[in-house]
Amino acid sequence: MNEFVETLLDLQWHEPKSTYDVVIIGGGGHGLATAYYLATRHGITNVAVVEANYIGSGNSGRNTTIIRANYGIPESVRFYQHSLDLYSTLEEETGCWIMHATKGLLWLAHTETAMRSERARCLLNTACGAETVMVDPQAAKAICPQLDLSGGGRYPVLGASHHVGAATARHDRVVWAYAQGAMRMGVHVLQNTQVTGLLRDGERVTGVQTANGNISAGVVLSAVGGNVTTIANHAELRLPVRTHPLQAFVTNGYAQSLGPIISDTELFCYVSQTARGQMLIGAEFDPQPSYSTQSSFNFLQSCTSKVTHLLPFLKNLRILRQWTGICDVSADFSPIIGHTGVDGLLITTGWGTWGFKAIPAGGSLMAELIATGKTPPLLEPFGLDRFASDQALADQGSTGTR
Amino acid sequence: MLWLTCPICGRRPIDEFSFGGEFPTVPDRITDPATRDVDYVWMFDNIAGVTTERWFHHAGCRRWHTARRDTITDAVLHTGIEDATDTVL
Amino acid sequence: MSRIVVDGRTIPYESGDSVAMAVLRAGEHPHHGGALCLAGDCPNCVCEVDGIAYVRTCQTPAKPGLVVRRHPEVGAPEIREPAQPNVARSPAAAHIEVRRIETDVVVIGAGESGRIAEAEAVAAGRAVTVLDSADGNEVVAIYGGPTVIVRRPDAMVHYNANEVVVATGAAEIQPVCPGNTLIGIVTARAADQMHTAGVDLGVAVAVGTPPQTAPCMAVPGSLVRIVEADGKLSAVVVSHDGNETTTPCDTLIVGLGFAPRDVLSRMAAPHLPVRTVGQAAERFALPPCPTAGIVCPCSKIGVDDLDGVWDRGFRELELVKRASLTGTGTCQGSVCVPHLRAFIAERSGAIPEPFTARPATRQITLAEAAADVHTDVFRRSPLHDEHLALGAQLDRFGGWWRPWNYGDHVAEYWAVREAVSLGDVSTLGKLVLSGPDVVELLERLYPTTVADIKPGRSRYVLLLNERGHLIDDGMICRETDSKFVLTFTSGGAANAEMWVRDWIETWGLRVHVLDQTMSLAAINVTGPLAGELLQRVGLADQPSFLHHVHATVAGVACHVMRLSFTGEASFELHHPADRSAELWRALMASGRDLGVKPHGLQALFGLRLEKGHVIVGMDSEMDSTPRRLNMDWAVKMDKPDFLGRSALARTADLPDERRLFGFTVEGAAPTEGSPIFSDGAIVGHVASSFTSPLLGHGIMLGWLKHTPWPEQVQIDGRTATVARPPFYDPEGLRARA
Amino acid sequence: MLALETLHGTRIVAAPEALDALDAATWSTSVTVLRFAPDDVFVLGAETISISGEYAIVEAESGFVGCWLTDEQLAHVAEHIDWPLPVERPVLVQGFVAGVPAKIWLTSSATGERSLLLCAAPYACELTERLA
Repeated sequence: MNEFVETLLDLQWHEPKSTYDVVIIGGGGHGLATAYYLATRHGITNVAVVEANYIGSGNSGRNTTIIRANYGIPESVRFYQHSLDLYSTLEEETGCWIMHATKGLLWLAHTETAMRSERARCLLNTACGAETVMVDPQAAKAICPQLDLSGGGRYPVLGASHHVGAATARHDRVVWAYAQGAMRMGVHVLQNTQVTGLLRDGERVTGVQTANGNISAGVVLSAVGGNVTTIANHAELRLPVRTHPLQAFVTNGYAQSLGPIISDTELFCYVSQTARGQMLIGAEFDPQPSYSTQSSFNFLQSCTSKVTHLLPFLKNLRILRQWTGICDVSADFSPIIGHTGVDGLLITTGWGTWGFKAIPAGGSLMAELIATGKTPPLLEPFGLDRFASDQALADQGSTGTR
Repeated sequence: MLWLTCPICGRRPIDEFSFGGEFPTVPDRITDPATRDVDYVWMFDNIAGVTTERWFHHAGCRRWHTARRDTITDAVLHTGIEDATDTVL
Repeated sequence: MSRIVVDGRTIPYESGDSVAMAVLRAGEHPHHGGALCLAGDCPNCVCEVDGIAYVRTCQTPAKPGLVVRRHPEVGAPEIREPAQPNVARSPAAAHIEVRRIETDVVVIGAGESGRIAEAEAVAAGRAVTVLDSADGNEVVAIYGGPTVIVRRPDAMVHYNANEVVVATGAAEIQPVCPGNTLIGIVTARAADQMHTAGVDLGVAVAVGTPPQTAPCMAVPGSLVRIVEADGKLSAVVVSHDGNETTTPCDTLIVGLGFAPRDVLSRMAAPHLPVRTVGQAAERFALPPCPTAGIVCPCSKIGVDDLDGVWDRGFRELELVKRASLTGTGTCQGSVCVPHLRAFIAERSGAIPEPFTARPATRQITLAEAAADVHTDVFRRSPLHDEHLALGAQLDRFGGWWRPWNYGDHVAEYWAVREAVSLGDVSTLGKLVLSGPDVVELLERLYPTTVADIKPGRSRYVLLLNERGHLIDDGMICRETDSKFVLTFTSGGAANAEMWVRDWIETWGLRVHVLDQTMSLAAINVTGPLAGELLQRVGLADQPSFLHHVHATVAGVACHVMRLSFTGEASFELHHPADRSAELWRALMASGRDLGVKPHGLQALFGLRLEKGHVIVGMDSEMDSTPRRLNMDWAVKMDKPDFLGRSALARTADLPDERRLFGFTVEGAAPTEGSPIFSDGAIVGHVASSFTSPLLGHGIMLGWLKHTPWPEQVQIDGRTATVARPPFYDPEGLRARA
Repeated sequence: MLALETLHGTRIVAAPEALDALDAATWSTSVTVLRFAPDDVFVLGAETISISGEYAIVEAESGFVGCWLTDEQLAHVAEHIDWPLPVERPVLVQGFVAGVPAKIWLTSSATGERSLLLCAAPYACELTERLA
């Protein structure tokens, strides 16, 4: 018996109906969390979550599990801090063990430009409720003794911002916790059900076509990751989104030793150690769009080279598995949540490399929007219409390693 | 390894190139000029399938070329210095 | 006799022994138990070898003095920090050699099917490379290309092939029953290997298909359980015709069938020329559904665990895997996948496909992956050594090493304001454009008018994208009717070249481009005494403001541009990179009594802030329109067309709250990035700040993003006043002097 | 450690046809014509070059550094290149060498094969250190 085998959850599957009040396309974290909050906060339980594969089979099952709020603009910091707060009570609320662990995150700076960014990050984050403090190299070393402050002789550490509340949780378990919570309230989760089109009544979207038949809906929410353009095309909806591969790898399990999460903008890499002792290492998304989940050796070479400059103790660890997710990256690197301009169709997309950490906030706020018809203040900046009105959320800080 | 073929320099690992984006298109169904402009500057076709796109060989000749790539498999079907009207597959 | 060290004790080995065989020869188990395959499939022989954990010892030749440590029986192995070589400029793993080999066909596996594939390819006149683990070739993965990554004892080898043939054969099915983690269980092939190596198997009992050579007693029937005594197996219980029989033994040999060793085939992208042949391509029958025992030896997952997650609703192969962790360990499913599929097939009625195969099948260390990989290149200006000699603190900026300061940025500041100073601006982007369509190109590229720039004159320009957002700025210098020199920011230079070339091709214009960013160095001579200094070194006819000339300065051919970023009279001397140090020294020597000093970026950022000059990317944001930057003056909307024009026209009357402002505050300047508050709410942030030595207080550029824009704000707990830059010499008289 | 030194020459950007003619012309053995791109050439060792086309850009070029390699040195350099060197000679190859943008002029001469390794001057330090 392994202590990390799931022993608490019960997933209850239902036979599909032909009509629901809300149909959510995509059984990942965002889709299931939205269903969960619709059911638990707003009493809306006549809901189906339609998943093409198995729940969590997309990016929810492929990310590097980091939860943080240290973004570059107030709108993002507040949103992600809300998410971080919801995460910290999720185990209590759902009775599930998501393996949540607050670790803190060190964001390293090697140049004056990076120092300037990190100082700014600390001031803005703290002002918006996400405690982040600047630390000097010695303090960084005290937090993470394995750090090579010379950066392999090439990337000397000038300082770091320390985002105190950053955490990790096991990605699959987050998905299952929301799935179980929603299912218990009567939400139907339909696996292996590929959406092939949208039902239309004039301009209005009235449901989804699936390989297993049509399903009518009062409201349809697209919560897909990686294939949002395909869904949007069904409604002739144009999106400022490109789909990019995001690669990561994990080592074998080793004795617990790496305390905080380490991240680096210049070297495009981040590392944390899982509860099972594996080092989980990720990077920035690939520059070219692609729907391929094939991993590349170029990535492994580059990422291992960079990360071992900072953390030389990783050199002798063995790489267990490398994988790739595909993520929808918006034109301003911020998510797109809310109305689409197409009646009956809502959207949550553009989560890029930061969708996992947004699951509780994205789900709860989207549920509030669906239930009340009003866009919650935290979501207001993230509407699709911001592009036409030239009010992009230029948070270049929102990418994976920034 | 992902490889691309530069028409001037030959086959090289993808890290030697910069991605320059697909050729932007605006659907004919959009007729309002302002909406067309919004679409042109912000929206992406984001095709799951064969795209025509620009790559710059920054580590070599420092010239652009046009490639056709299947974004589902990452297979590069054609590279050439021809323009986007080239339809060789 | 040669020896290795296992858990601190030396044990002898014989020629040809793997580490695992040596341990078995010593009468021990390399792990803590579990059936051994000795073929690289199972995780039951992994140890730490010479500081590297998770090494399959059956694939590791014994070498004198090899240090082997068993993993702890409970918990994960400790991390052994590698010795730190002097890594100053070498890759992270300088000691590991990489070989890159181009070949036509790679055949993986030298068994029967591999040999056939090899012979076929040779007959077809193709060059073939055969990779077999017995020859020390551990195939790690097949990537796009196809590129086959191989780990050898002496190097990492990357094979680029036109075709890959996977002929890896089949793995033996491992037993799943109570007691299957005991010491003393081997597969039939492993038993033959041990027998051939002369390892004593003691009383050996075989269940299933017996080994070919190893002496043993074959017991008919199916495996029920394995009996323990003193921490190892003592007997095996077999069911035959409904009867259970117990047979005492020292070694249990299992011949339970095969599963295709097809991980590499499943890993390769479907469109790649990768073929699978022989047993690796065969669809073997699944083993019977397991009922008890450990299914996944890597993660120690039992059938009861599978039952548990199944009963909790995890009904897909991937969900069972993820909920139970089966198949997520070192062997990546080699042992458990057949049993897991059999488990699910029995409960669901359908045989699931194996889960996705991902790199790596044979594990490599991070150092092995990083071998001969270099990170980004840091560029050096031709004046690099001059800066070091002057005590510069260098910083990396825009991909270049640049002087941040020379020890005292305030003294450098005063040299610019009151005397003369040199700045190294070699890193600026520099393009030469020539052609019949060059004016047409520049009119479309820039929001300013270009046709009216006379030869010998220059103009400051913004570079906008199609969204009307600032992507760079710089100067246009007109040389002749059909030839221009363009400059760009240091950080924007590479993108600018791409941008210009792309649009020339897109528009089909006849313009030649030469990028001289790295061919020409540039020195900015700035300060009220700049003219005098240049007079001394031979620049008699000095260009007036926004003019440029070609002239010889201190014997060096220079393109001299008169402009100003610092606010003082400034002359940018662009000149051949190989003459730069000579020119720099001449200027430093001739200006000594004028008080000449070099200035770094830190002083420059302050100097330009006093003038309110924006630095792209520091003050501007991704979506900064000229209007938001108060730079509408640089945009001629009456031009017929230019990049960004339609977007600017479309958004001109939209409501907008974003605007870059100047701010002043008593005392030292607040930290850059500080939030700006009004009535307790965040209304913006400081983009850049400087404590002006001349003004004696803090000045800032910053964004306000909420209207009405206040006249006073709170920054850093202090009251700051919104001001209109420039903060210094608003008429610009000094720049033109 | 390779000693990279400034290469003094002439850089010409002109119509490809004009450069084809330049490329095809018979030069003395001391002249090296490096064709960076169809419209871009770097000529080493030529005193005067005439080029047709009124819009051609002709500039003295001293922004590259390089050194001639022995076959042994070339083999060492090639170990740090991800892509295969072609067999044809003479040929200019361009791309990452030890991760640094560089070019190699591979040639055959009566005295045996010699190759010119060159890169933009700002890269010189990194290239030599990485190849050391």
